[in-house]
Amino acid sequence: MIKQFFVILILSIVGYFLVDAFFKVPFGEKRNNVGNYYIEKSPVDLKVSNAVTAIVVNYRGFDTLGEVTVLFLAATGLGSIMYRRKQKGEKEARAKNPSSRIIQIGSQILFPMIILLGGYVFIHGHLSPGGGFQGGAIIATASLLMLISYRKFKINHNTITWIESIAGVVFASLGFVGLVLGRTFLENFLPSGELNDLLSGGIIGIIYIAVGFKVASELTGVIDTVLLNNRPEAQKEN
Amino acid sequence: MVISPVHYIALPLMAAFLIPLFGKLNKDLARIIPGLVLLYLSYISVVLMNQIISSNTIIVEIIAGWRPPWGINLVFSPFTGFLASMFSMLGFVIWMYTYNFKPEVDNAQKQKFYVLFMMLITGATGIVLTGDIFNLFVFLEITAISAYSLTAFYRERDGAEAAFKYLLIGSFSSTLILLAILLLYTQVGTLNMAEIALKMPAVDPYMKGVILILFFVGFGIEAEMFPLNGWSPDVYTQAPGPIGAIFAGMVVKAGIYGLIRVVFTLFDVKEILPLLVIIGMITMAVAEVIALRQGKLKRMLAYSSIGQMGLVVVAFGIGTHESVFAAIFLMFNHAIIKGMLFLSGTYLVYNSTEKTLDDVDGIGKYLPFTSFLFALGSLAIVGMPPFAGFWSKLYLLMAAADVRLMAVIAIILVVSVIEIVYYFRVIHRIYFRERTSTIELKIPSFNAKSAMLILAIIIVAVGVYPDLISGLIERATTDLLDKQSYIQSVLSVGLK
Amino acid sequence: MIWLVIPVIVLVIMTIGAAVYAVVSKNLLYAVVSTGVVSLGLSLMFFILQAPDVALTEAAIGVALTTIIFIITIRNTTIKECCDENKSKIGIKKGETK
Amino acid sequence: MNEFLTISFYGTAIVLMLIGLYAALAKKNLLKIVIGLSIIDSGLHLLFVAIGFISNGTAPIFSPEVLESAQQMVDPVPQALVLTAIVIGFATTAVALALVIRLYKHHNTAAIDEIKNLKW
Repeated sequence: MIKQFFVILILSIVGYFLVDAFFKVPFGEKRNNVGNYYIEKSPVDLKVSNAVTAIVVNYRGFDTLGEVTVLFLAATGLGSIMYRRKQKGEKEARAKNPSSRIIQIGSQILFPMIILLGGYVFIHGHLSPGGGFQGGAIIATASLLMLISYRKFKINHNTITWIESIAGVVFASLGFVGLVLGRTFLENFLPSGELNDLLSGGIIGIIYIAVGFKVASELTGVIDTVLLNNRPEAQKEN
Repeated sequence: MVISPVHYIALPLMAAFLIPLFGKLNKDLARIIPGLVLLYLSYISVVLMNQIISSNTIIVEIIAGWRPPWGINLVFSPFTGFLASMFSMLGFVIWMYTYNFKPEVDNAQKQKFYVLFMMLITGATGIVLTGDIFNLFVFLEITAISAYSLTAFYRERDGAEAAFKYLLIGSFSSTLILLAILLLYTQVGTLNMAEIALKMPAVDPYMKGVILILFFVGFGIEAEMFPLNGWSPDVYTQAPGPIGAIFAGMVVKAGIYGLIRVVFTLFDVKEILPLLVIIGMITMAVAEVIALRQGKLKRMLAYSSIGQMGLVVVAFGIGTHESVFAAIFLMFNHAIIKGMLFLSGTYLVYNSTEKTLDDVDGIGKYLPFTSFLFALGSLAIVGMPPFAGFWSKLYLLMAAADVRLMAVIAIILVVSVIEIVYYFRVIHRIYFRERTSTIELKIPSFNAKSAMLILAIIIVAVGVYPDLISGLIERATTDLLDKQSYIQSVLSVGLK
Repeated sequence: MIWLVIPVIVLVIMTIGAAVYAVVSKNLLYAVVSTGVVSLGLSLMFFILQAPDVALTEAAIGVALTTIIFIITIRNTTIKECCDENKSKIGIKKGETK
Repeated sequence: MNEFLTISFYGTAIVLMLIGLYAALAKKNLLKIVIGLSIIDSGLHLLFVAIGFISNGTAPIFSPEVLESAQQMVDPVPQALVLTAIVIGFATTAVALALVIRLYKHHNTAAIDEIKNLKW
């Protein structure tokens, strides 16, 4: 009872202050802030049409490096939390029941298309909405689809580790090349090209592709870890 | 390649991405690489600290070629540089300690442990070095995610429970900080800390208050302030021993840094300082009294750690030059002393499952070296004269006496007596009781011994000759309190 | 702008309703799917708020991946919020050895 | 019109955060708590994007036709921050769920009342 009271008390205090503070912030009005600078400068300096991409990958690229690391750490941490020694004679865990044929064929057709979509999204990240994170997540969805529909579909952890590491190293090395060629870490050292051109934006495109591969492999790894490490015990319970 | 502060972040990240690959080549490489990285970072700490101290400047490093406030920047000033150097060097010592710790852990797990271990240190370093408030949040999350995973590292303990508790409260903390960042952005339109500080006087006082409270609670959770510190004793107890040392030495310090940076640099609200003193005193008093009642070694150390953090916050809250000096000195001392206590205490209760104080009865005869260092650390942390802890407490008491805060002095003295009681109780058990438990003892490996010895030597050296470090701390204090020069040097960087 | 009124109202009701249902529902699977619906509503709101990048991310990560991990977790733990009964509707038994 | 949008977006965001907070504080089931955290995150993300919105604004993407319309673009910074926040939120959720699974395996229950080896 006391706990309920406390919860309601906390909720009302937090709610009151949130409403009070945020409704003082005008909605839908133009404000004077750094965002204006980015909008004006990103098509001129970087030749990138998508201002959000310009911010995420270049102006605040360091955040993105950190963000990719967070995902990497989540994948690593998940592996460590769910770690189980393989017992002798233990078979590779599989889905309990095979999916219906419709789902199998459907996912067979969808799989390459989703991969293609994901690739398109992250390659065109600097031109249109989307980018490494979105594209990577879409690709991870594709492998998820295969995991669900095929018993025998197995994700090769070796490959995932390689893709993940190489993509991460490419991102960080581009930063170091910037440090050597330019003056600062992650500096855009390639020519910017033309606005709305696929090869515009200098290193932005390359970084987003690396991010795409990294995010895709990490998310796939996360799902695979959660899915695989639990099947045997789940079966035991039934 | 020129040595620059970005190495503190970028090199460990690169190494973390490479460890899974190198781990395939040779299983020992995964353990060696973090040590090499931390050794290199310790080296560049020396070089960079020398550079800024001798030339009397602040290094502001631009990232991605956009000068502040448009890009992210790293600030290596005497204060942040001092903390970053401390983290790297302490990190290297703890790495030495972990090298042969628990050899029975599987290789795949060891590899993950070292990735998370290195990123925990990098996250804490990033929090300290960054000059951008959202970037600080990202590093906070890097620290947090590694910390959650490391807390749950051992399957045989209740790590998952402690980690879940930590995660729950850590998410609240990051939500509050994110809300504060958002409100701040609507008010000042920038995320660069120097420009925020510059524009702060124009902000509506009500909004200022709301933002400050959000930051205060958010970072207060990370800094283990009362009453939001219920998670930390469990985390210290359940995490692997060396990780406890990292939590006490770095993660909490990074939380305190966030709190202090927000209060001292971002905001111009002096009214918050008495609140810091009050919260710090309550934290200290409550934690030390609870520590007195603990029957488990690591829990006792954890509560003692919370108490010491309260002391640090009190010292910052007094707000004079002398007290801030004492506060930074306390942070340094606490990092090395509590680090050593965790490292040696871990071996005292190595094979015990419950890790109660009964397990250390009479252990002085069997593990003479470790017990001696533990006793030395205990003496140092309660503030006995020939050790490092003495000076920081003395400076704090003198600073408090200067501003006539007699209540603060009284509470600090009472709390010190409590500390003496419970630490001496442990020493008494170690040396003057007969060993009753039958648990097999673990002799520390050579590198663990040398790691502890290094910290012990620093403790004694600083205790005998405090001028070793006080010059640096003096510069750090001046730097922290000089807000104008911080703003000036960050915002003028890159201008021709 | 006026054409926005109806979709916004629908989205607001859908999002908040799904969130409330996610909290009150006794069946965790329904709760998780409702959380997915919250993300979906949010993703559409992001489109209205002229944030296509965020909408894409929320759709891919919030709607698809988060929901999937939640469902996998439920599959490996339990489907009911509370543990009074021994049987659930979906037929996963658990905890009889308590 | 503007007031309507203000109330709907800010309101939804804050209500979502409060619902999530309620779930995280009052619910006894580990999964419900994680769901609560995830809903809090959602509300926060909506708040971010709503803050950056400009009435009659366009998405911050240039195409040859709208090159001149920079004045009418919504603020891209909160959007960029939200991208980061979403990914970080996902990472936290994934770790939380892994912990839930481990706790469940260990205690064979997902109710926090029964998981009390450490003092809550």
